[in-house]
Amino acid sequence: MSATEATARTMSYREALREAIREGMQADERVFLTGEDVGAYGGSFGVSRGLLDEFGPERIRDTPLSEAAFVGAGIGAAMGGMRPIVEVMTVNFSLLALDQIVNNAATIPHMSGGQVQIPVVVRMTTGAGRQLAAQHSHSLEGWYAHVPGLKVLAPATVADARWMLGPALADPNPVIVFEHGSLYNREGEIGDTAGPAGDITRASIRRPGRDLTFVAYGQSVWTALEAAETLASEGVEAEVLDLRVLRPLDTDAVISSVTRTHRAVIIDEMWRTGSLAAEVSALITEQAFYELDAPVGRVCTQELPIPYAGHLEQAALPNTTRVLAAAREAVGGDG
Amino acid sequence: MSATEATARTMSYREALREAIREGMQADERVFLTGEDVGAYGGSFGVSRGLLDEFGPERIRDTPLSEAAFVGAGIGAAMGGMRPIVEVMTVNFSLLALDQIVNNAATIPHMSGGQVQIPVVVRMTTGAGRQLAAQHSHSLEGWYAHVPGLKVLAPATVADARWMLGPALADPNPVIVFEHGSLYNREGEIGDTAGPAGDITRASIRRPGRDLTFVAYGQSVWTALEAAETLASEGVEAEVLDLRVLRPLDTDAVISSVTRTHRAVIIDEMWRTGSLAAEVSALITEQAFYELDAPVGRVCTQELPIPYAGHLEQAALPNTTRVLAAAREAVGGDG
Amino acid sequence: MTGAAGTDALRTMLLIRTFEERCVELYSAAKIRGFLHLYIGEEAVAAGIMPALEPGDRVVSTYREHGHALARGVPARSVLAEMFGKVEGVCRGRGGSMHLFDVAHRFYGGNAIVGGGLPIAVGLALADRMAGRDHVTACFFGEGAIAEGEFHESLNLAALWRLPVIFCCENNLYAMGTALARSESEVNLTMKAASYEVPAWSVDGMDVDAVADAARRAVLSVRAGDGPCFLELRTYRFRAHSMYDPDLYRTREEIARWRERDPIDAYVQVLRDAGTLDDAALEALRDETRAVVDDAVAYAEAGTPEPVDEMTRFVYAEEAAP
Amino acid sequence: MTGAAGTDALRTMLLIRTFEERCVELYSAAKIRGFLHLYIGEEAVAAGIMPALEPGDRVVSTYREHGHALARGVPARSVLAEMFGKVEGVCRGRGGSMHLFDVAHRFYGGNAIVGGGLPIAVGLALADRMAGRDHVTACFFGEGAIAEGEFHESLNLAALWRLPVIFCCENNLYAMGTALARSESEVNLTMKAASYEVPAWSVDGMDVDAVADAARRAVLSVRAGDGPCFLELRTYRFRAHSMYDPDLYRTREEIARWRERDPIDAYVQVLRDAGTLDDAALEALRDETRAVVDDAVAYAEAGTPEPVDEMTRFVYAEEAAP
Ligand SMILES: Cc1ncc(C[n+]2csc(CCOP(=O)(O)OP(=O)(O)O)c2C)c(N)n1
Ligand SMILES: Cc1ncc(C[n+]2csc(CCOP(=O)(O)OP(=O)(O)O)c2C)c(N)n1
Ligand SMILES: [Mg+2]
Ligand SMILES: [Mg+2]
Repeated sequence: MSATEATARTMSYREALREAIREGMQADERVFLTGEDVGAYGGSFGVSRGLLDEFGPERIRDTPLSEAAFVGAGIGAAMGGMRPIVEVMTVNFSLLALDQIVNNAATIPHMSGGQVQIPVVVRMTTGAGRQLAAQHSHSLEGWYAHVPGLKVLAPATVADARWMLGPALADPNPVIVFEHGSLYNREGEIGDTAGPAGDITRASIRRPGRDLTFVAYGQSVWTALEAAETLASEGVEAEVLDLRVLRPLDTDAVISSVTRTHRAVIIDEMWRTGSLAAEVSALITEQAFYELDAPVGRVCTQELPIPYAGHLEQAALPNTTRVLAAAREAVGGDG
Repeated sequence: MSATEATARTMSYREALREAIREGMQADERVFLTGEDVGAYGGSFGVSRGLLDEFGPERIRDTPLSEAAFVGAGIGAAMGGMRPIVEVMTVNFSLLALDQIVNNAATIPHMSGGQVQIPVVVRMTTGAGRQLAAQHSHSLEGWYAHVPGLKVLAPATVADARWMLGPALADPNPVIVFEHGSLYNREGEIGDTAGPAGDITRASIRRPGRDLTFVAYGQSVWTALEAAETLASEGVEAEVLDLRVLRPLDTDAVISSVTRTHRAVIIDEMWRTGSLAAEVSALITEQAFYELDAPVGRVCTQELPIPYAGHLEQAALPNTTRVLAAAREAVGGDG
Repeated sequence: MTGAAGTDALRTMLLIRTFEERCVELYSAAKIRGFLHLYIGEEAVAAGIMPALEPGDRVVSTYREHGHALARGVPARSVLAEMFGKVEGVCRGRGGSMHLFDVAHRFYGGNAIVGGGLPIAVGLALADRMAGRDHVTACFFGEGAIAEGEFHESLNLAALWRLPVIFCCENNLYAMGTALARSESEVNLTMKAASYEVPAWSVDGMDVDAVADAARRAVLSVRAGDGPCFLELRTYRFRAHSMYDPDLYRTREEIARWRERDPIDAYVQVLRDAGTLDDAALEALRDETRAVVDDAVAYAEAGTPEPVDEMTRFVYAEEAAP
Repeated sequence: MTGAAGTDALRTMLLIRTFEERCVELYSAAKIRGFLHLYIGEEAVAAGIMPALEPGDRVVSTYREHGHALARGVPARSVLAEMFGKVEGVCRGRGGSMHLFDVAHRFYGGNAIVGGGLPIAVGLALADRMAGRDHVTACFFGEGAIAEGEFHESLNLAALWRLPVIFCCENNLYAMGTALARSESEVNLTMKAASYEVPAWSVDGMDVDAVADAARRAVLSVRAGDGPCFLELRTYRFRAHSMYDPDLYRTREEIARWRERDPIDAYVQVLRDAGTLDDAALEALRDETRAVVDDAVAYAEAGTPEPVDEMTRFVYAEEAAP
């Protein structure tokens, strides 16, 4: 990493995404960006600002409000040899395109007996925390991670935002990328080469520890790191495992961490019932049951539509207080 | 139950549903049935055959192919005081209506601060097993069970098909009912009163046992019962717990069974990653960890779009062979 | 409109304008959070449509709905308390700016999914029709929603079943940064309605009298059982799409040109010309609306946050539906 | 069509008819399973459209697509082997009747979600346009699909972007049991296209020459870059919707009336009248198509089931896309 560090630059998650898109477009003329307001408006979260001027309206292609059609068109364009990056403003609206993603993108490669490849990248904002109320605050990553045929990424760091897109574009499969809405302004350092951030198969240990494993992804990684700091001051060393790739899950990384720490708490902004955390918990039980010194804990969003009022929203989300409580229970709860 | 048994009648699951709909419509003129081909065609799976003649086209209301609009209209009609039963032909097409169900039906009662109730019942066929290929074979019950604000039912028996609809219609919340496509022709006995089949809050033990708990729902209940028979001949007594209600889950029933048997295998036709089975496994770990003598097992659909070819489809689904293997592992695997 | 009706319409527009201008300040002061979509410039639409409705009629709206709510009679205090996230808000602080529900005023949201309210409106109208009630449902949405499948499915369903829905399309020329011509291949929106045999009128949405006339006609036809109507209300939003929008996609000149057609200024002139408004009366109206907004702010400020342990109330209904 | 083209069209129609009549037998014999949707009665559409396409052009279809596949040149053996669930099938038995893919013939399915293929077609056309290729994409769907939002979103997108798509609407008057008038408030389907400024022709789909003419015109216009076209092909399915359909929703008389317009009988007459077909030639064609179908059956019968442990192949691509 030394060479990389030498030229490390600081930028925001938003800028990192933009640079990644720009790089992808420069490298391969089959790459284009499409979605609502990616062009003239600059992207609803500002990710693509400036790209219209740079690449023109054919390749920075604004769409009408038609999630099913433009996601489906991205899928079709990928079948036709292009490398589309489709931006769906938020996961909430992606429900309108789910038919295309689940019934077409995920099935056709297999259903056609391998004749068709669908190298499309679908990016979307996910998550709550900004008082946008119930219809703008879903976290449905686990639904996408449920579907064979899809790959699902969740960059949590600026470096991942910068470097995961390249391999996603190179991947011959449909790749769904979740960008948590609270991350766009986060600043971070990136190297001038991809390094481990350019891998889209593996989870990453963001903080090593021996007493407990926090499994998290997206924004929750930062919640976990914050909780880990507090725990460290209490003498408990929590490992923070950032899943990064939600499908296929890097099960080995989870199991190997838990096999070392013997305790796990999963942090996930989905509602608890049927969360991605449930899957991770089930996997740990299946593959590391005899290693566990305590039940696997989950800290998820409480079971309600996310309320607008800030104090209610914060209480509903997996905040540090709740994470710490779960961690202390896991650590205190020797079997 | 003795009075009930005296007048028990045999009918098919399909007929049981039809009788339940008829009863609901007779009892309350606000009840109506709507969806694609529920009228002139008789229902794509024949459930509503004859009802058009009986109730007329206002109350047996055919719709165009517009899943979003007619499910949304059902939601709106419920807000307006009606008691709609909306039939979505299959869960696969329900993806087109998911925006309405998740963003409207599930959020508005809470988001309106309790001003609005949405007493709609949405019925849909689910599951694979009939060589209908990938786009007609999804099992996405767990997705609906993930969503706060919804109630989710999965009648597995003819009696449940007959008696769960009444309480679903009486429920002031949106209720989603999953009918597995392989069940329509199943024959069974029903009493002339609802009995326990008229409850929509609790799971039901379909076969008591002491050595192992099979947790299942829908068609998988029958797979579990079949496997339990085989196991019995080997001296292993498996309990078969039919979840019946997928949201809110009857956690107590699961935990109390596992607390008695100390072993659990969950059977679920969803793909394994992110299945409803994952949630049940996580719950057991959380609430009965110290009762477990073996890791919780899962038998789910393998991770691929369901293939058309019969032998491949059967191999992909949670068949008896795979269930037995998991059960034997659980029973053999004392910790 | 003449006489009191004219004054009422002006009062409504002034209230919306004053209310929202205050919202901008309150947003800067972080009293209001989340997304805030202003209706400023479009007031004549809400103020023109609502008087045509009866108390039993229903309204379905979008995330840009302060104007609709206020014009429908939802109290400014309850709206603002909602935007403050207080339990005194119409939705107990659960909904915020984008989700104003007030069933007492037959106001059914506040929907933040573009096009998402249309099927609901169809359903409400269906309920009224099946129950033999002669209510109509007015459903608001922007021209951007026309590209969404849910728009088409809803129009077809309402027309096929001859339901009493007035589809009120607020054509403010932009969907966020997307100009109409970049979202629709056919920009004559009444053609969309025609393709469902739904009668449609295109109306100057900056002229409250024109809107009111069209609304009356539409309500009459719809209430008579002739099936749905489609109104295109040509208007313009003077502000950015939301507080996050840098507004880079339209020219200052264009905005200035439309501001010259400010619906409030225009209507003040109309009423003056008709001799039904003088300086004193206008000042009194301004004072009155300012007082209403002042009161709303005080009320919202004094409101209480919902206790956290009440948070999950109403996820499921607390009692059986009536 | 004249000369060889006419004979080819007849041959195509005969092949489809013979193939599907055999499918019915094979379904009864449980050789074919799942859903089976027959094209019988609608052959003139596929046989009329396909000759207008070049080898590089693309086709997107529905679950009722045997006719489209065969007319496009997908070998009957590979189609039938697919329906037998054999590895020799176009999709190695993974797709079955509803999902015939054959990329060599630019045949992109076989989509069993009504309306689900339309966005894909738009995307394929977009790819061709962006890559500077002058291919066109023909997209088939039934009149029932017009009520789906995906239809409208796709038409708008294709028109807005002037993409080379020919939207081929097979109006067989029913969507399962739902007659057009009960699914569309406006039954003149070309009005739908008009609302997107898409040129539309309504064509007698029982007359293969009429279809071929319209197809040629459409391909010409679309290939020239004039944006999409919409063809309404008025036809009728002689059989039930699928093998499960009790066909209760239409009268025997209606079916009989349409059968009198059998596109094959009609075209035989046309060719006879033109002097390009005699009894012997017809018999030879019948023998030829029967032989093709016999061969297909033998091939499918002799095919091999995919080994179970190969089942998950192609869930993810085995190698990087080219
Ligand atoms: C389905 C969906 N897609 C995208 C968005 C994001 N979004 C919110 S408002 C808006 C523009 C809507 O424009 P229009 O319908 O014209 O209404 P206006 O805001 O102009 O009143 C967009 C794209 C959304 N809320 N819902
Ligand atoms: C989205 C969706 N809804 C419902 C169905 C079930 N279904 C299959 S075919 C069909 C009728 C379609 O009619 P049409 O589009 O006219 O085509 P046709 O079958 O007449 O060729 C229906 C309702 C489906 N496959 N997809
Ligand atoms: Mg607009
Ligand atoms: Mg049809």
